[in-house]
Amino acid sequence: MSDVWRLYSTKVMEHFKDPRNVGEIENADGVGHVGNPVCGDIMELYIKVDKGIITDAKFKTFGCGAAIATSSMVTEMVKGKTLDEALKITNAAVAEALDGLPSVKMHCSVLAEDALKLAINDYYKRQGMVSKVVVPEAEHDHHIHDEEEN
Amino acid sequence: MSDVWRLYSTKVMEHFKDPRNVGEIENADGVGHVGNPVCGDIMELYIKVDKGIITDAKFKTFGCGAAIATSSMVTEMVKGKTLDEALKITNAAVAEALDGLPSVKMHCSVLAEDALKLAINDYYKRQGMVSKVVVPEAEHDHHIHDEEEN
Amino acid sequence: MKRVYLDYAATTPTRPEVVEAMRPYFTEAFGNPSSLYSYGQEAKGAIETARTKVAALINARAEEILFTSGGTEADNLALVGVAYASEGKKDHIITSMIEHHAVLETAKFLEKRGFKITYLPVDAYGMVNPDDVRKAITPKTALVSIMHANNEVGTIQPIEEIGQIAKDGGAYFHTDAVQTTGHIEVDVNKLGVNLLSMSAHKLYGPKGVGALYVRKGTRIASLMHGGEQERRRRAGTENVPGIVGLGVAAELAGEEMREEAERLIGLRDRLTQGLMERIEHLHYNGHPLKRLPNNVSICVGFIEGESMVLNLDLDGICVSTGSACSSASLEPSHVLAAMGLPPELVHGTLRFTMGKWTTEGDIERVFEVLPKIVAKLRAMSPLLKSPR
Amino acid sequence: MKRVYLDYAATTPTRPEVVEAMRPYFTEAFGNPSSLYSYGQEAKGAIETARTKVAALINARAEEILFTSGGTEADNLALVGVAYASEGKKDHIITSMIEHHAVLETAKFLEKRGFKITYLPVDAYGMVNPDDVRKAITPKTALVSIMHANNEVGTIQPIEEIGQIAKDGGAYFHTDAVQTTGHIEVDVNKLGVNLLSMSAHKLYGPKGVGALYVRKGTRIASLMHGGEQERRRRAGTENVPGIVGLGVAAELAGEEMREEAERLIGLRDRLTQGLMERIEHLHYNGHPLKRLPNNVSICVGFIEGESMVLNLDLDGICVSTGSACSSASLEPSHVLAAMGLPPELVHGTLRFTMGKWTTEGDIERVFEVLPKIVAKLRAMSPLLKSPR
Ligand SMILES: Cc1ncc(COP(=O)(O)O)c(C=O)c1O
Ligand SMILES: Cc1ncc(COP(=O)(O)O)c(C=O)c1O
Repeated sequence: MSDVWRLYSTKVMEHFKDPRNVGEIENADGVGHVGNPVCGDIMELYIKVDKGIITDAKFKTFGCGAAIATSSMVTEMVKGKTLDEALKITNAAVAEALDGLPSVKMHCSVLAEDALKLAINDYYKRQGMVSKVVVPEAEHDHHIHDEEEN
Repeated sequence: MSDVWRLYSTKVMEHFKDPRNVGEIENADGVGHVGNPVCGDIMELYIKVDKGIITDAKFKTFGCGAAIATSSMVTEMVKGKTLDEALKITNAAVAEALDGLPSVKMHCSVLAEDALKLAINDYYKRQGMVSKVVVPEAEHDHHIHDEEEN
Repeated sequence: MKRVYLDYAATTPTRPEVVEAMRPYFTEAFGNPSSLYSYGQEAKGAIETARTKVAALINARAEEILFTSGGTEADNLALVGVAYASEGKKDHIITSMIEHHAVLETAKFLEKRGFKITYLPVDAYGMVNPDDVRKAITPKTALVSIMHANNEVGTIQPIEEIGQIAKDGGAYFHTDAVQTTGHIEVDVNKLGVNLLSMSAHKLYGPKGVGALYVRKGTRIASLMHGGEQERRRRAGTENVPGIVGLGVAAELAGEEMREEAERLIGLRDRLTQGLMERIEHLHYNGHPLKRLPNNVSICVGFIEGESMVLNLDLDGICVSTGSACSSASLEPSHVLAAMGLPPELVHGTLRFTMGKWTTEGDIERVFEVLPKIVAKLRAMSPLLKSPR
Repeated sequence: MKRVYLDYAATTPTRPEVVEAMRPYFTEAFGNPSSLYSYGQEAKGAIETARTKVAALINARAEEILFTSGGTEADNLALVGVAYASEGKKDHIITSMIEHHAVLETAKFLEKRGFKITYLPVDAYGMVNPDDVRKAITPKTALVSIMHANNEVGTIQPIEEIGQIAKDGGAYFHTDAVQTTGHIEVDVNKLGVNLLSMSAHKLYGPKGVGALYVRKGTRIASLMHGGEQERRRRAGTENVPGIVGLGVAAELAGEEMREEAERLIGLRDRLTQGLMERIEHLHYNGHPLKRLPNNVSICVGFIEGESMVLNLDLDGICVSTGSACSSASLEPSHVLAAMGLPPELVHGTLRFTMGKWTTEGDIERVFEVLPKIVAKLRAMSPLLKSPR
């Protein structure tokens, strides 16, 4: 309660200060790329997959504190998960794992979810498992504005 | 300069605190009555005239600080003056004698001038000197609003 | 000469606790609340704490409190904000003839811009009749704005009843609670208001800050355009020390209000009675029961208000003629005129309003001084003919 | 950890002398300036003294100064006041794309209400071309509003020239001098303005108070309706301590400004040069010569502003991305966009603004800390591909 006015939760700041899994994976099995310079956030997510399980994940992000923290968090969350489990990770789950995000920053969690989905799709494509590829949700408008006026 | 923000000058406050010539003159030679309860100021001016000279003047006033001070001042100013001299006393002269009045209160000095003119007219009428009677200026609108916007 | 201040309705001194609470926000925690760094966020935190305190005082939620530069801005925002947000759909506003100028002049402004305003009359006690609201309300009515208690005569209006009527009529309801907040119970839910104005300097907070309560879901347009402060509803760098001051003042008022009101009612009734006993030709203004705990308003027959105020001032007593705002103006009180008082009585009004530092001794001093002043001025009055 | 505050353009701490000067007006001389008694008149006197001081700082006359609740209100009042006063005769306003939101959003508000607004472009330095004003002005132009210096990039506009064009075109001229008043010379006669906005908290005065200069004869409508304060042009009980604070801050600024500006220019140039030497891929924003003495604005390639600000904050350094007002918002700076910068650079802006308590040591600290942060973030950036 006492800190509701802070832009970011302690958890967000932890991941921002000391982001986990920064970098690229040399021979990644899937890569997801979302965002663009105009909207101010770009995220690249790399995954390594072994027998349907994500064994490693890394990211590179250009963006605000929330973009970096969600990138860090989503890479943490997917490690050790099956692809099906990973596909169930929603932006809300990422935000929640970070003890919440300010509403103006929720689009960053959407970005993280989309990057993950794209990386998994990329993996399926590379594997020729085209039937598994879900409609990519990325590249829609990531700016979820704070509609909650009044 | 340092006191421009005060509503009233020291002189106004002196006359307000200790008004001169309060009261009625029992056998006045002329009486001027101006103002009405609606506008919030009523002034009655009594004069005693001897050989064309105002030998005494008194007033009764219902009104604000400026109304009381101008009444007091005008009675002081007319004493010893000839009627012709007294008729030349303008509202500006009364205000000046009081070291100025705030613009919203200038109407009080008009009231004082009018009360004096009416008292003198009253004297002329009583004396049958109808030719001397000037058009009474009183009972017009005493509310000179502060037009000096901007 | 000890000063006797009896004009708490015009403004109150800022409590020492409040000044103390404000102090760090000038020099130490001076950051801009919109800044990203923790230093600015701390200032933001101070604002949010104040918001919670103000909300608590009126039984609202923190996010329903919007800080303004004072009661006047709160009133302006309520009226203009609702009017502009309703434009094209509704064009009618109901208010009363005894509102503060901050409401009345804003209503006149809107009238010039094409809105239709109904100014309801009041009875001899200064009370609005809820039936009049019922009759005036139409499907085109965007807003009903009736003040909680009148600043000149202290009459408390039947807000709950009017609130229900507004609600049934599908109109928003605003009350100017500048004179009541922190002094008597103000509960936005009991009162049934959508909007409520308050001002810090009337409850021992600093001048230059106030608040508008805006019930969740109430649509208002902005008055001040620019930055995204106050959830985009009031632009401008926040007056952080002022807001902190309002918060602390609200908190303290909540704690002390009940007891203080009782004490003031004692002083009020003593002053009323004592004046009646000592001075002839007095007219008592406002409702005898439904009135503010600290307000005594009288008309003194045959003499004029300003001359009494100035004479009292010479004896160190501060009181007001009508409302402070109109003290320097020529216009006689619109409130007393609406109550049907004849002009000469209206011009002879005195308003005593008591507060935290008012003592029995202050009242005694009035009893000592005022009758002499009245006698002096009556001796000067052309309205009171001495028998010859 | 010693805090290094480099965001003086967002807000300044209130000087101790100012806080001290304000203090008596909270608790002792707390009267309502509209009151008749001497006690209220004393507060009125304090306001008038402050008015004289503020006027002196900008070479105006006291009666041309109108106190407001801040720079935002001053800007709103200037635009809305002129627009409403001109309504039916003139309906056009010229402003620029790089104004503060307090001007831009007000212009948009007026646009919705039927006024026509021309938003002039700027060059790569953020400079308005006076010829563009000349081309845009018509007999229907009520107001030209161009800021004195830009709050984000520090560019100082050719106000005198524009003022002459406005005058020749029969339009009023307003300048938002919130960033310049008390920092560089502001002379309303040299600048040729009808209206000029300032804000106390940008010149070591308190938050929540500002002023609008209104040249004698300039017709403006009111924004805040109610009492007769400020010669009927700004209703609401005056923020007496705040106004006193602005007065003292203005007086001190007038005395110290020249020397302080020189000192700041030294620090500014040192910081600019030092950053250029230490960090690659920097883009320098704003005009190199016609700029505020205290402003350094840069874009850091390949990384984003907020993440730099937050990292600097972790090391106790307070700076801003764009303007403080938009820091918490998503929108990239409209100023840098208008200057033609590509979006990814716009997103990588840092603004350092120095002031009274900035030392050489503070600059050194930036040199120590920022390059490491840039390196860390660049290592994370997908825009900067590591050679494989
Ligand atoms: C009932 C009422 N409404 C509004 C106001 C205006 O509030 P402020 O003085 O904060 O502008 C006042 C006080 O002057 C008041 O008494
Ligand atoms: C150029 C400019 N204009 C207007 C404002 C708004 O002033 P205030 O913060 O006093 O509302 C600011 C500061 O935020 C500014 O920098």
